[in-house]
Formats: sequence, C-alpha cells, structure tokens
Amino acid sequence: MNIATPPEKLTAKDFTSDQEVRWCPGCGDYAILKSVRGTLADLGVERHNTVFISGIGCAARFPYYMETYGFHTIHGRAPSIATGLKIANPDLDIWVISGDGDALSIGGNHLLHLLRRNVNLQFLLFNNEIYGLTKGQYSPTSRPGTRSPSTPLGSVDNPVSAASFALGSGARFVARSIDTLQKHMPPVLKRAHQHTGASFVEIFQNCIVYNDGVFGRFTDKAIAADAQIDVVHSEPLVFGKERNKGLRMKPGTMELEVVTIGEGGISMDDVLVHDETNRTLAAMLAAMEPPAFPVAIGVLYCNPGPTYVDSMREQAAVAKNAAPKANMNDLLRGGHTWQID
Amino acid sequence: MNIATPPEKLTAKDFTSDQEVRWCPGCGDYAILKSVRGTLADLGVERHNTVFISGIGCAARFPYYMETYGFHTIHGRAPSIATGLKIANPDLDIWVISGDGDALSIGGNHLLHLLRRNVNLQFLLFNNEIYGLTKGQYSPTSRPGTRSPSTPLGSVDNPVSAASFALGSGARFVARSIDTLQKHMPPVLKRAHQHTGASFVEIFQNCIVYNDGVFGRFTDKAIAADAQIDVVHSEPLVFGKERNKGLRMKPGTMELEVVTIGEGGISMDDVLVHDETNRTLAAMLAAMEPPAFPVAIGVLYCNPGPTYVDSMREQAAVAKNAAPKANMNDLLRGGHTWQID
Amino acid sequence: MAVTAEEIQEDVPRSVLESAVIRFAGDSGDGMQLTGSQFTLATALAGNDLATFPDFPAEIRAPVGTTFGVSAFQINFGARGIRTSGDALDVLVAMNPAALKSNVDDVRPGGLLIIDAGAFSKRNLDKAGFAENPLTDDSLEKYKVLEVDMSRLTVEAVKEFGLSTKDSLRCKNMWALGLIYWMYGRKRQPSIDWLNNKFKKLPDVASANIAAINAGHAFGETAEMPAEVSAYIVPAADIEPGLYRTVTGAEAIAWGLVSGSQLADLDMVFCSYPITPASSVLHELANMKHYDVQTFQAEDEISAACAAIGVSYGGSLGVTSSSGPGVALKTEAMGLAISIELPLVIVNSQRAGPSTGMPTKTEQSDLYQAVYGRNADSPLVVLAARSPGDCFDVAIESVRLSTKYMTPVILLTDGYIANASEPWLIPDFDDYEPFPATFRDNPEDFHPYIRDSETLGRVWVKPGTPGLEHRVGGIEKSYDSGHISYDPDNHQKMTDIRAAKIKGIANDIPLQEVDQGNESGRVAVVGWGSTYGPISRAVSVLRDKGEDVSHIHLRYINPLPRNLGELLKGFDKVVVPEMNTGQLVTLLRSEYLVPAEGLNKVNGQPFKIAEIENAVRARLES
Amino acid sequence: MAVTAEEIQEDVPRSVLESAVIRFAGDSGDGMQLTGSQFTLATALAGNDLATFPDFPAEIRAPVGTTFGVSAFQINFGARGIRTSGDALDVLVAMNPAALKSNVDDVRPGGLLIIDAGAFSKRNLDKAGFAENPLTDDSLEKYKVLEVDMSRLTVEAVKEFGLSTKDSLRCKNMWALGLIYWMYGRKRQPSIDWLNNKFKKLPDVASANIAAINAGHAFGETAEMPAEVSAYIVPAADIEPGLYRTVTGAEAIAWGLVSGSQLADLDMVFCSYPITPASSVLHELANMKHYDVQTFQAEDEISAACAAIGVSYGGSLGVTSSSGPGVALKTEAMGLAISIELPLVIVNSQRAGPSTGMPTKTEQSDLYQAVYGRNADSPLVVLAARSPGDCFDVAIESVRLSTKYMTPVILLTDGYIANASEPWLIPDFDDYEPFPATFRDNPEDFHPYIRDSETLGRVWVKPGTPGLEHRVGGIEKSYDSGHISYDPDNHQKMTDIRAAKIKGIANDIPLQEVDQGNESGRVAVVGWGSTYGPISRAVSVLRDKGEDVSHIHLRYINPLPRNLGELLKGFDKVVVPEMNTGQLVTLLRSEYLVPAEGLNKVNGQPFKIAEIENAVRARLES
Ligand SMILES: Cc1ncc(C[n+]2csc(CCOP(=O)(O)OP(=O)(O)O)c2C)c(N)n1
Ligand SMILES: Cc1ncc(C[n+]2csc(CCOP(=O)(O)OP(=O)(O)O)c2C)c(N)n1
Ligand code: SF4
Ligand code: SF4
Ligand SMILES: [Mg+2]
Ligand SMILES: [Mg+2]
Repeated sequence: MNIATPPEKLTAKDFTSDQEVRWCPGCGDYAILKSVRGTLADLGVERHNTVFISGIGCAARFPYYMETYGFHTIHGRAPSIATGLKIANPDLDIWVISGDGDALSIGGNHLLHLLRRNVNLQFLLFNNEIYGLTKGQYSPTSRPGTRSPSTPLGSVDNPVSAASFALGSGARFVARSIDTLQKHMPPVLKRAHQHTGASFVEIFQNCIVYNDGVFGRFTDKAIAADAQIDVVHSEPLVFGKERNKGLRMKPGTMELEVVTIGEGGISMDDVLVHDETNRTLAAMLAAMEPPAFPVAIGVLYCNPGPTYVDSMREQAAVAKNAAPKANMNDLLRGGHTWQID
Repeated sequence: MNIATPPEKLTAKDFTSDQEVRWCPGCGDYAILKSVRGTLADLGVERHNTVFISGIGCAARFPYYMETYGFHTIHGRAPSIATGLKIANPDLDIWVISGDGDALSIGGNHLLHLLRRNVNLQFLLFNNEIYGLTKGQYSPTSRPGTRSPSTPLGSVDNPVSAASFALGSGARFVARSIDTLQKHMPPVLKRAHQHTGASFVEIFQNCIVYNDGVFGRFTDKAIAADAQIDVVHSEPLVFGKERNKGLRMKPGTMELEVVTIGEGGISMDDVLVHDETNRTLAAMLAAMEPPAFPVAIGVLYCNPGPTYVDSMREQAAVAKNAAPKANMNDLLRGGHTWQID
Repeated sequence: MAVTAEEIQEDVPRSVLESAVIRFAGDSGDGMQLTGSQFTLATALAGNDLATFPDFPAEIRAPVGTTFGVSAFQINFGARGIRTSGDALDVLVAMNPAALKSNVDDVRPGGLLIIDAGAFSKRNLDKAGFAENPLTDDSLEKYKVLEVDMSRLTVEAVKEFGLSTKDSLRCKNMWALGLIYWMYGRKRQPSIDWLNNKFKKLPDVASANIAAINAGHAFGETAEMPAEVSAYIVPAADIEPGLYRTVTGAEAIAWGLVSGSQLADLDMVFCSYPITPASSVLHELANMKHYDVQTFQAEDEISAACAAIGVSYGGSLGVTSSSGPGVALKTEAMGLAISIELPLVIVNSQRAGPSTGMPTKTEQSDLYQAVYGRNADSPLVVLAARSPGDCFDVAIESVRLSTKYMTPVILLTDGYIANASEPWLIPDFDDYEPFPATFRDNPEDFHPYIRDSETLGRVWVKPGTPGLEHRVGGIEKSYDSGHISYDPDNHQKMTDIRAAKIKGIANDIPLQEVDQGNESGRVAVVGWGSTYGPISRAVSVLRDKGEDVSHIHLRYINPLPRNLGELLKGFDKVVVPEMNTGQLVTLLRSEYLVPAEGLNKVNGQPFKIAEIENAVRARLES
Repeated sequence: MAVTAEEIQEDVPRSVLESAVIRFAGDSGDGMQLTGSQFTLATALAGNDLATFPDFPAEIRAPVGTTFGVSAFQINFGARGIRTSGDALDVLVAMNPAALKSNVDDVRPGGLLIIDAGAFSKRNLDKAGFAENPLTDDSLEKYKVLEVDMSRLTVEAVKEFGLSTKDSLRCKNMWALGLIYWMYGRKRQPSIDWLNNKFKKLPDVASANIAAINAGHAFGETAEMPAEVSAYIVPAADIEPGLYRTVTGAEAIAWGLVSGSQLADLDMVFCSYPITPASSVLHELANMKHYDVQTFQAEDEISAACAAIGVSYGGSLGVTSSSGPGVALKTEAMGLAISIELPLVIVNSQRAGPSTGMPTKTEQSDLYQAVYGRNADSPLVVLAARSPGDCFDVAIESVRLSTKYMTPVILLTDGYIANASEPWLIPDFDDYEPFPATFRDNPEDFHPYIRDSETLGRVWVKPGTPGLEHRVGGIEKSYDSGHISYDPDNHQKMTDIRAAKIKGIANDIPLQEVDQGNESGRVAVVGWGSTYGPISRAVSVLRDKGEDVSHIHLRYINPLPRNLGELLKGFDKVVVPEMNTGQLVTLLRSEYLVPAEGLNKVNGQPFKIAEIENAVRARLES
C-alpha cells in the first residue's frame, strides 16, 4: 500500500500495480500500458485521483495493472458506470478502457450517449478488430471476409468505423494512435487528457494470437510512412517517406484526394491545412482507408463544448441558491396539511 | 378477415386494419399513417408480404393500424427482431417503426448494427423529440433546455442528430420528411422502399400533447419555405420562398453557407448540386440547423452496397453446393468412430 | 378528536353513514383525477379516514368517448378506519356513456348512478358500444339513477365568463364535484382557493370553475331530488392525532430515499429510465436538487443501473428505479453490485405482465424476480411497502440496510401504491436515528475486501482517498485482498460469505409481528405489499364475527424475519393472498415446509375485501 | 464384446487394474488438451469406458510458467462403467513446476507423479512460487515420483528433423503420451495417423512428434524403471455394442438442435453473442450451413434473443444461447416470447458467478434464473442435460416441446458438460419420431390466439401467408382474437392459460424413473444436470455396500414429472446435491413439502464421488 502524500514527481513505475500482467506475450496491450503509465507520470497527475474503468475483454484487464483506483466492470457498460461515478464525484480524473467488442458491439449505445452528453473523461478504445478474450470471434470492426470461429467462411457484415461512429454520435474530441507508436501515443493521450469533455481515442492494437498483422496494411515498417498520416492542427496534411504526399479536396467534388507535391503542378499551397475544429474534415479523415488513402492518426477533431456533469452541477447550484435551505421536515410539511387533535 | 387473393389494385383503405386508432387527436402520427397507407397502395405491394415491426412508444402502436402483418415488440429491440425475421424469410417486405426514444435511447445500439449490416428493410423514425407514451419526459433528441417532468429546470444534454448518427453508423440510405408534408412524404417513402439495404427515414412528428410546435422553427407556414430545403439528387441546392437561396461551400473552408442568388455576384452556378451518393455532403446537410441554415429534407444520402442477409444467403448457398447432401446420420458419424460388438 | 377546519353548518336533514364509496368516471379529458383529488382533500379535512384508487387509461389521449379512454377515480371514506378503496360502489358519477358502460358493473345493487344525460348523444352511445340507450331501456333497473344534463347546466352556469363552449364544458367536472360536495356536506372553500391559485393567470377560467362548483352545489340544495337521493353525513373517524397530508406512494418513496440518504449522510444520485408506473418517482426527485439529490435520466435501464453502481463506487448513494420489464434489464448489473458489494437501492414499481402486459394496471408478480431472478448464487435484500405512507419508512430502511451491509436492496412497490394517495400522519424527521455511512481512509493494513466482523459488509472507499488505490471487478475476488482469484476454495468461501451476510441481516430487523389477531390459531392470512388494505379489512370483518383468524403482513421478504417459521407453524392453515399466481407462497413453503395455500388474483385490480373474506371463510369451514 | 482395432500384443508382465485416473498438466503452450484427447481416443479404442475433464486457464495465454497459466486434462477410464472423471489422481503428469504446484494436492497418497525434471529450472520454480525445489526437499514424500528430463530426451529424439529447439520442445507432450501409452498398453498407431494427417503440410513436424511418441514409449519399455512404476492393463469394459465416437456437450447440443429442427421440419437460425463457455455451440453451428442452419452473431445477447424471436415469428426455429450473465440480459425478451407464445430455445451453458465470476469454471447456479428469473407470472419450460451425450436428446426434446407448445424452452447445461467429451453410442437418426410443425394457412375463422384444445398452444402463422394478416404484441391480448385488451377478466384468463399450458406439458413427458435403486426407501439422492456422474457412482458404491439408497435424476425441471411428488414421499430422506447453494431443493420443498436437504458445493469443480458418498452416509446414520 502507498503512503498518503505522493512524492514530488511520480514515475511510470509509480503507476505500476503489484498485479502480474496477464496478456499474451507480444500482445499490443503491453505497449499501450507502457504509454499510459508514462503519460500519467509526465502529466503529474495524482494516483488517488485517477480512476480506470473498464468493461470486459482482454483490453478491459487494464485497470488491474495501474496503481490507481480501478474498476473492472461488466461487458459494454463501462461508459455508464463512469458517468455515474463522474456525477457522484466530478473531481476524479477518469479513464475508460474498452475493446472494439466492448465499446462497439454490446456497448455501442452507452458510448453514443457518453459522447453526446460529453461527459468529461478519456475513453480509450483498443481496437484489435477481434474478440480476444473469448478466443477470436470476429467483431463489428473486423474487415469483411474475416475468418473466425464464428465466421469460418468469412464475415459478411460491413464493419463500423469507430471514429466515424464517434463523430456521428456528437463526439467533440476524436483522436487515433497505434500501439507500437510509443512516441506518438503519449502526446495524443495528453491532448485527450487536456480536453474538457469526452475524449475519444481509438488505438489500433495488434492481437498477436487471433488477428496478428491485421493492421499490417498501414503499420508494416516498409509502408508505414506512406500509409499513415499524422494530422496536426494548422499544419498541412502531408505524409509519405519523402513527406511529399498531401491531401487536398478533389477539385469540383466533395472528396479528398492524395496528391504528390511537385508533380503535375501541385505545390504545398494546394494541400489542405488540418483544422481540428472542423467536423466535416474530421469525418473525411476518419473515413480514409488504405490503399487509396493513408490512415489518419493524431487528433482528428477537437472542438470543446458544454459538458454534462458540469452543466448538471451548475443547474443544481442555481436551484440550491434559489430554494430555501434543505430541511426534511419542511419538505414533508410542504404541501397541503391538516391537523387532527 | 381478408380473402386470400388480393384484388387487382389495393387502395389505402385496403391497408387499414379494423383497429381503432388510439393516438391523441391532432397527433402527427395520423398524418404519417395516412402517407404510409397511401404509399403502400401506390407501390402495389401485397398485404400478406408486408410486415410492420415496432418497439414501444406512441409511434410503435403503428402496426396495429395496418392491414398487413404486424408485430409490436419491446422497447428498442425492433431492429433485432426485424433482422431475425429477415434472416428467416428474406422475401418479406419489412418496415420498422420507431420513436426517438425507442430508436435512439434504449435502441441506439441495435440501430447502429442494423444500419452497418445494411439489412434490407425500411426504418422509419418518428422523431417528436419527446417520450410521448410515458407522458412527456425529454428524449435524446430534445433541444437543450427542454423542460419536462424529468427535467423541470430544462435538459442539459446535447441532443443527438438522428441523421448524423445514421451516417456515422454506416447507413447507405438516409432521408427525411415531416408529418404534415403529405406530398413530400410518399415519394421519400417510395425511394426508401426502392433502395436495397437499410433505408433510414427520419420523420419530424409533432406531439401535440407534450411537445407541441417544437418544429415550428422550420415548419411554421410563414417561414417553412425559407427554413427547409428539399434536396434532390443532381439538382442545385436551392430553397426559399423565392427559390433564390442556395447552399455552397464557403470559399476556402470546409463549411456550407447560405447564399442569395443574384446578390453579391452569386449566380445559380455557384450553388452546390446535390449528390446523394456523397457521404460528406450528406453529413453536412444532416447537420444544418435553423436559423443559420434550413433543415434538409428529402433523400440526403443513397449509395447502395452489399446487404447482410443476401450475403449470408449467398455464402450458405456456396457452402451447400460444396458440401455433400445434408443427412444427420452422416453428420453424427462424421468424426473418428469405433465399433463395439 | 376535532378537525381544525370549521364545523359543518347543516340546514338539511342528513342520514348518517359509517362509510361510502364513490367513483368519478369520465373521459380522459374530463378531469376525473382532479375531481377525485379535490374530493379527497375535502374529505380528509372533514376528518374521515379514506383510501383512493385512481385508474388511468393506457393511452395518453384515447379518442374521446371510447371505453378505453375512460379515466376513473375511486374513494372510500368513513367514520372508521379505512383500509381499501372499497369493494363495491355506493355512488358512480358517470360523465358519458363510455364511463357508465365500463364502470356500472362495480356499483352495488341499489347504488346511485349520477349521470350526465347531456353526454348521452347517439354518437357517444355508439362510441361506447351501446346498441340501446341505457337510460331509456331497463338495463339500469337495479340502481338508483339520477340523470342530470350537467353539460347544459354547466354551460349555463359559466356563461357570464365568456368562455368557448368547449372550455365551458371543461368545467362540468366541477359541477359534479359541487353536487357531491352537497351530498356529503363538504366545504367548498378549499377547492375554491385551490382553483384561484391554479388559474392565477386565467381568472376567467378560475371563476367559471368556481361558478360550476357552486351551481352543482346549489342544484343539490334546491332541486327537486328524486326520493332516492338524499344528503348524508359521514362523521369524522377516530384518527391518531397529528399533522396530516395526503401522500402517494411515489412521493413517499422519493422523500424516503432522500431522508435515508440524509440519515446516511450521503448525497444521492437517482438514475432511471422512464417507465409506467415508476416514472413518477423520477419526476418527484427531479425537483429536489436542493436536497443534494441529482437525477440522471439514462439512455436505458441497464445504463441507469450501471450509473447507480458508479455513483456508489464513488461514495454517494446510487439508486435506480423501474418497473418489471426494466428491472429485468438491470439483472446483470445487479449481479455486479452483489459481487462488488456496494450499496444500491433498486425500486420496482410492479405492473401487470408478462412483457409489456398492462402497464397501467397493478400486480405483485415480481417477487420471484426480486428474490430469485439472477444468474448464479446472488443473494440480496428484498423489502416490500404495503401502502403509500409505508413507502417512506421502507425507503429509509432500504437505504439503511444497503449502506450498512454494502448490498443491493430491492424495494417492491406497485402501480396501485405508486398512484394511490392516502392521508398520512407526517412523521418528525428528527425522530429518525441517523445511520451515517463510514468510509475507510486509513491505508494501514488496507484491503478492499476487509469485512466488518459483525455485519460482514466490506469496507467502503471513496476514490480520491490517498493511499487506498486499489482495483476490483466482477471476477471472483480473493477473500480480503480483492485480487482476482480462481482458487476453488476461495470461491466457496466467498459464495458462503455473500450468503451469510444477507442471512445475517435477519438479526438486524424486527421480529415479525402479528398485525391483527392471535399469535397462533386456526388461520393465518399472510400478505405482503399492497394487499395490506383488503387483507386487513377482511380479517377484521372475520374477527368481528368471532372467527379465529390472524393477519401477518411482511415487510421483509429476504431475509425473512427470524421468528416467522415458528409463527406460521402455530396456525392450522396459512393462506397467502397475492396479486400473482403464487410467489410468496413458494418462498414460505420451501423455507418452512408449512402447507401454505395461495389465494391468487391477476386481473390488474386490487383484491376486494369480500374475495379474501370468502376465501378465508372457505378454509375455516373446510 | 470386442474392439475392432486389433488386440494388444503384450511382452511385458502387466498388473490388471479396474480403473485409473490420469491428469496431464502443463503450461497452456504445452499441448495438454491435445495429449489428453489423444489418450482418450486410444483408451476408447481399447474398449474402456471413460470420462474426461478438461480444465483451461482463464487467460488466453498467460505468461509461461505461471500457475494461472496451467492447463490440465483429466481422464478416468476403466473396465467397469465410468461416470466421472475421477476423485483422486492415480497419475499426474506434470510438465513444469507450476503444473505440479497447482495439481499435486489432487493426487491420492501413493499416487504416481511423472515429472519433467528438465523444466524444474530456478526460473520456473520462481514463477511457480516454489521457495524450495520440491524435487529435492521432502515435500513429495507421500507420492511415488518418476523424474525424467523429458525436455532433454525429447530434443534428442527429434534432433534428426532439424527443428529449432523451441519447436523440438513442443514435442515433449508426445513424449509423455508415448510413456503413458506404454504404461497402459495403448496402441500408438491411431495417434501416429492423426499426427501425419494434422501435419500433412509439415512432414518434419509430424515425424518429430511421432519420434517423440516412440521415444517415450521406448523409454518405458527399456529404461530401468523405479520399482514403483509398472505397466498395467485395464481390461475392456462391458459396453453396449454399437458404433461409438467421442462427443462434447457443445457438439451434442449443436447436433441435437439441428436434428430437432429437421424433425420439426424447420430451418433453424441460431442467434448468439460469444461468451465462455457457451461460444463453442456457436462455433460448431457456424460450420453447418449445409444443414439449413444459419448463424447470426448479434451485437449483444439482447439482440440475439430478439433476433431469435424474429426468426420464430417468421416461421423458422429461433434458438439463442449464452451463459448466465448473458441469459440475464435476455430476460426481457423471454417475457416477450412468453407473451407472444412463439417457439424459442434458450441454451444456457452455466458457469460460476455471480457477475463475471469464474468464466471457465463450472457451476449449476442458474436454475433459479431459469425457473423464476423473470418479471411477472412468466412460466416456461426448463430442461437439463446430464452429460455430453445426453445433450443431444435434450436438445431434440427442447425443440419438440418449444414448437409443439409454442413456448420458450430453457435448456440448462454447464461448462463441464460443454467441454468434457465422452464416448457416445451414436444413435440412428431414423429412430427418432418426426414432429413436424404445422402452420396455419386457412383464413377461415382465423384468429392469431386460437389454441389447440389439447396442447393449449396457439396457432403458428408464417408472415407471407395470404389472408392471415394480423397484429400481435407484448401487451396483454384478448383471448382468441389477440387484440390489445386491458379487460381485467381477460388478463386473469390469459395468465391462467399461460400457466396451464406449461403445467399441462407434464402429461407429455415421461414419468420420472429411478435411475438406480428402489422406488421407495431410506434415502433418495435427487440430482439434475452434470452431477449425474458423481451421484450415480456414489449411489452405486453405497448400494454395493448394501445401503438402501436410490438415485433419481431429473431431466424435466419445469414442469416436473407428474409422479415425482409421490416418488419422493416414498423416501425417509431426500438429499439434493447441487453445484450451487441450494436451488432445486427449493423447488422440491415448495412443490411437494418434502423435507429435502441440500448438499452443496460451489468451488467451480464437479463433485467428488466421496463427497456425495460421505454426505449420504451421514444421512443414513443420523
Ligand atoms: C454480458 C456478456 N456477454 C459476453 C461476454 C463475453 N465476452 C467477454 S469479452 C468479449 C469481447 C471481447 O472483445 P473486445 O471488447 O474487442 O476486447 P478484446 O478481448 O479484443 O481486448 C465477450 C464477447 C461477457 N463477459 N459478458
Ligand atoms: C424496457 C422498457 N423501458 C421503458 C419503457 C417505457 N417506455 C415506453 S415507450 C418509451 C419512450 C417513448 O418515446 P419514443 O420512442 O420517442 O416514442 P413516442 O411515444 O414519443 O412516439 C418508454 C420510455 C418500456 N416500455 N420498456
Ligand atoms: S488474445 Fe489477443 S488481445 Fe487478448 S491478450 Fe492475447 S494477444 Fe492480446
Ligand atoms: S402523446 Fe404525443 S406522440 Fe403520443 S399520441 Fe399523443 S400527441 Fe401523439
Ligand atoms: Mg477486440
Ligand atoms: Mg418520441
């Protein structure tokens, strides 16, 4: 057990609980765990004020490994439990950890409402496009044709895009990173933490056992630079090994296209500048799929707005100011009464 | 009871069941009922092949009033029941009827998955921005500040936009109409019927008892022409009493703006032409809110793709072709066996 | 005893009645609920004891004039203790043919029908499904009938205020109220005050309504009444002295929960999703932000239950509320609360089922669900309220047990209790013993599953407390440490302690008392919940006739009071009336092996006294 | 009897055993489940009766060498009828320290430990949490210990095939299998064939594994074995003649459902959401598209249940499947199916709870949930399977009752049955009587709630049938017409008929038979589900010793067989062993007022024979 006063500056190790980590060796979850611990240390948050809430799944084991408060709840319901917790105690710094099945299959509705209510917390979705814990069935984010124990001939449903769904649900912060990008993830997590409201972060996570390499199409070293674009607010949307590729609006259409700077008269000025406050652009970036487009990572959208619990508290404060001091006897005697002697 | 062979051409009356309609007098649901009956008659569909599935709510009483097959199920689950029905019998023509609470509060997850799977049926959402049946609590589509029995001081949550949510969920047909627009609704319903896949139609419906006039901001006769835009594929996005207002991309941005044709050098050529196959445009149209913008009605998006049940059936057909004739004894004896004498 | 309101000044000869049952019935738009509650108030002020039964149509606003659009309000009042809203009607006020049609069968032979003849148009008769006008054939022979064209008389009475005909006609309920006020010698002033207040901004409407009351009253005083109709007096009842108000079950639950959380020194967050007949608790609490109450209207019942768990995890009191179908959805979350051992109060306002069933009708059929309705061995506490006023105390007790034992508690009430109002002797909040919750804040030797050796409840920790960081979840936990454990013996130990904790609560609740009658004897009638009224009255009727019958009414369903088995074994027969097909009876039989028999009724209506009386008599005779 | 495989040719002297219990335990990556199933096959081919118990770790791939990463497979086989996987181990094969640590306590004193000494490195000892090396201290004193450096011997044996050390070491399970084959005189050829087939595309791997088997076998034949280790023979058992295969409960459920739907002449759509230990039924059926089976992996359990209702509404057979927490989520939908009166089969593969509990461990604690776990009066049919093979017949019976009576049926199985495999006398499908479903297609006098006068089941109509258009829902329906009805008497009538329909099924199911023993006597041991094996063995042990004990095992939980009450009343004592805190016992006590007593165990492990034997003996003596 820890002493009550945190030391001056905590390290990643201080955020490490005494529980043995039980993911498969080589699972992408390890890398995310490492990033999160490091990020918390960098942020200088207090352990006792930090709570990790998760549903069920491999990803959802995460809270056990953090030396903070942690609650491993039931499948799909972490957003609701986190909302209740935030209402009860708005000062807590809450991180929700979820998988693609947990968040987008059974839990899709709660995620929608968490996002539209804009409850102030961080929501990390570990997307491995598979149900890890239950041994490899396809998930709502699995590519069409995914062969799995429940789809031996290949899945036939259209997958949902986590980021598009979040934007459609009214999310005001949508970002992405990749398990292996240990330099990229911490700043994204910090932005999420800094944002007031529900911060939705999708992290592509490799399930080495049931879906190994499914993100290879944009994470393989050889092609990563050409298959990813790290979007940064106010900066041009360029990418590529030579950083000579860019995104622009295809003239006369409402679609993005990839252009090569220096080819066909295209200059840097033709390239779109990222505006993270623009939902339309964010939606287009979220929808990009290789090989035609690079996969967008970084902060796709950030546009703060009123948050649920704060608005609720403000309303309560006004009501309390307006109403007489709360006394149960007053309440009980508040209506029409009569005396029997 | 009806006779087995349908007469040559059915009328709206033929789609009218013998059940007394039990909505409040003046409820917008009556107008929708009328449109749907008329549309079915116009479409020349067969009553026995048509099924209405609903959840719970005032809107969900709809099936009782149709002389077709009808199933009034439980709150929020109509999409799932309809999916099961479609798998069992792909030839049925299924209409799901839902309210804003039924579809977007308790049923949001099933709607998401119905849309992403693209199950071939029509989904009509009667959006009155309130819980009618349970006597007027605010709903996830209620404007912020809505006073209701559960929010006596006004609601504080950000509402979800039904059409934006549908698009974010991967819907391939998204349209809108208004209860009172008896000329507008039937063609929209016909397009929905014609579209192969999940056709999502949001209908603004006035709840005269608990939320009367909430759509007045764009349906009041006096302002309707300026506050609505009926979008038509391949036609310019113009509206207004004088039909001199239009939508265009605000130059240099990723945003729509309203322009007046003939003012400030704006001509018809500057106005965007509606492309119902473009998801980005559809999302921008769906997000438009008065007074800054008109409310978009008509077919916002239509872009067919593979449908779940058809793909499932095709896969099964291939498997059946490949595998030997199904015989239970073969199956039971299929593995390693041994004989004890 | 004396009523503080001034005594009735009589100038007509009045027959004295011990009690009377009146039902006001009309179209949903006719304002019958308002009429009923005004009469209730006037009756309470007159010092009678009373019980009411509002009966709403399922539709929000069914088409005017149809039978399924009829709204009714029944009141039973008397000079003696009143326990039910009454078996058979002495008076039915029927504002239209549909109201007559759907209610006349409940009038006792010889009872009085007061009928708005002005509403008996061909069209309305058709809508109600009358082939013949019942006022002109002899179908109402066995009743006394007072036909008055209330519609016309009302329109005339309010003419001077310039209302439209439609608005004028909306005053006819007040005309009827005025007539009934005259019949029972009620004072009009409180209703007049109420109207003036309600229509502050529409003085013409207020005046019209008041004129209608007065006109109805005057009609009684002056009209040539048929011989059968007379004026009555129902003397004041012998009621416990004190300050009274009327209260519905929904209100009392809300106030009880708030009181409980104050006694526990906790903020409360009430998380719910609307559903009939549970929503009124949400509505009540949504107005109580100044009592440190937050309300959260969740996207569904699952989310509501989970948010409440999140609240309790955060160190406030999480409460959730629904009706049967909604509670069904909370089942998995309740399992988490049991496993995680956090306080959680779940209020179930029962309604008729299965499935959507009859949402506006009452039933007691969720006892199985409450006691047994979860996967795995999942014990929790189940309490039941017997009447609107009782809801207050049961809600407080729910909070006490939930926080003291770190366990979910299900509070069973029903649609009848939720909507019915009864006069309530207002308790003094200062009389209640506080039971402040304690939170662990000492990191020394801390483990999240350390238990209180007496209650077996685990420690409660507020996230945010330095040095107590820990992780818990719905997976089986190691005894004390709370770490994940798949150890076989540990699971046995944890299962046993979860069971022992709930069982042990039997030592912290009162012994079961016999409500009426002896502690042993021929027949015990055992009830729970809203059957209290009819059982109580039926047993007192039988006892008055010298029968050896006792009434035992349970507040604690799980665990059962520790003396209950002994008690039941002292009776030759145990009869268990329930508004279900026999649920408590299963519990009693399996727990005590007593040959308890069910007396069951599931038609969405409360028991009639006579039903219970007859059934018990049959057992006495057999 | 004779085994078609050629008879064993012996050249060593072998002691004869009546039965033996072996457990293979190692790291998740050590292939213990494969080893176990190969040994099972060889044992079945040798004509022994047998029962197995696979025990997986909860984690997908826990870190190598830890105790929570240990995977085990137990088999009990013999020359007599075998009913359980065995109480205590005769032989434990431990491939690493963690495997020894977590399994050694189950070995009987004097039992044999076969240990891969090569895996007992300091690192592995640490990971397993051994302070001392148990091979060098005296902690294993009470066992016979055979230490072999299997790792090294395997690497040597497979050297010639050029595998990496890692891949070479992966063959060590086959080395152990070879040794055990030698010990029990098993034939290697079937496993060799299997390896050649499995590694068709990797002939080196196949050869290496075969070499390992042979090396292990040769080690037994040639090594200087310590005196305690000898070779055995377990003679063939007296088994009913016929064609056999091994089957797991999950497979048998899947095939039974398909068979049932074929007998009912229906297509089947299986709608499910993955959850341990239920998923394997989904996996099995996903491969059976050519049997007119569709599978739908829904977004959650609610959707799965609702989709299945949609399927049945459409005139196919809707089936859904889950484990306790998932079934909890289906509760509201089940209420709809009850109200709408459509067929629906709900398979519950029970696991240890509450909440997430211990997903990979078995329990029988969802009986309350199945029988009572819904809001309102919501009767449905509950059946329970007793063994893997029994799942086939119970699944067929579920389909029969569900379609014949238009009702949901819950089929209870559990994690133990789902995963365990047993030899199964393959039935001839043609022996099963078809029970084709009938659909109404005649519009004359049609109402959707017309009932069959015998079954009380309502008519089934396929949407798409001309002239039968109609509307139904979860609101209470008018008797016959199916229209919405709030009529009080109608609700009573509908509630009563729903109950009567389910009760009446008692006339369509077999009378309860006594599995072993007399129809009356001193003690009846009453069980249900997967406790069949241990109860059966314990009772036969007791009876062999002359005790007056009978075994009654229930397949029908609701309704109960109509002679059960009579039967139970014929015994002085009724003992009910359950892997829960006492659920069936509640049913029996309340239903029949018999003083049945529970014998309960909830540690995630099946009963041991001795536990039941001792408990029954205690009752006999008291
Ligand atoms: C109510 C319920 N349904 C199903 C399950 C089984 N289950 C556990 S985790 C899981 C899905 C895991 O997938 P995901 O959320 O993507 O997490 P991952 O394991 O891939 O990290 C499922 C179906 C459960 N625990 N509870
Ligand atoms: C499980 C469950 N929860 C709650 C309810 C209560 N309920 C019935 S309809 C409804 C909401 C109705 O709103 P909406 O879907 O917008 O339909 P409307 O009545 O406005 O047409 C609610 C909360 C229910 N019937 N079942
Ligand atoms: S199954 Fe996949 S997601 Fe789960 S721990 Fe293993 S590698 Fe990671
Ligand atoms: S409550 Fe509103 S939505 Fe419902 S029937 Fe009445 S007017 Fe229509
Ligand atoms: Mg996943
Ligand atoms: Mg609505």
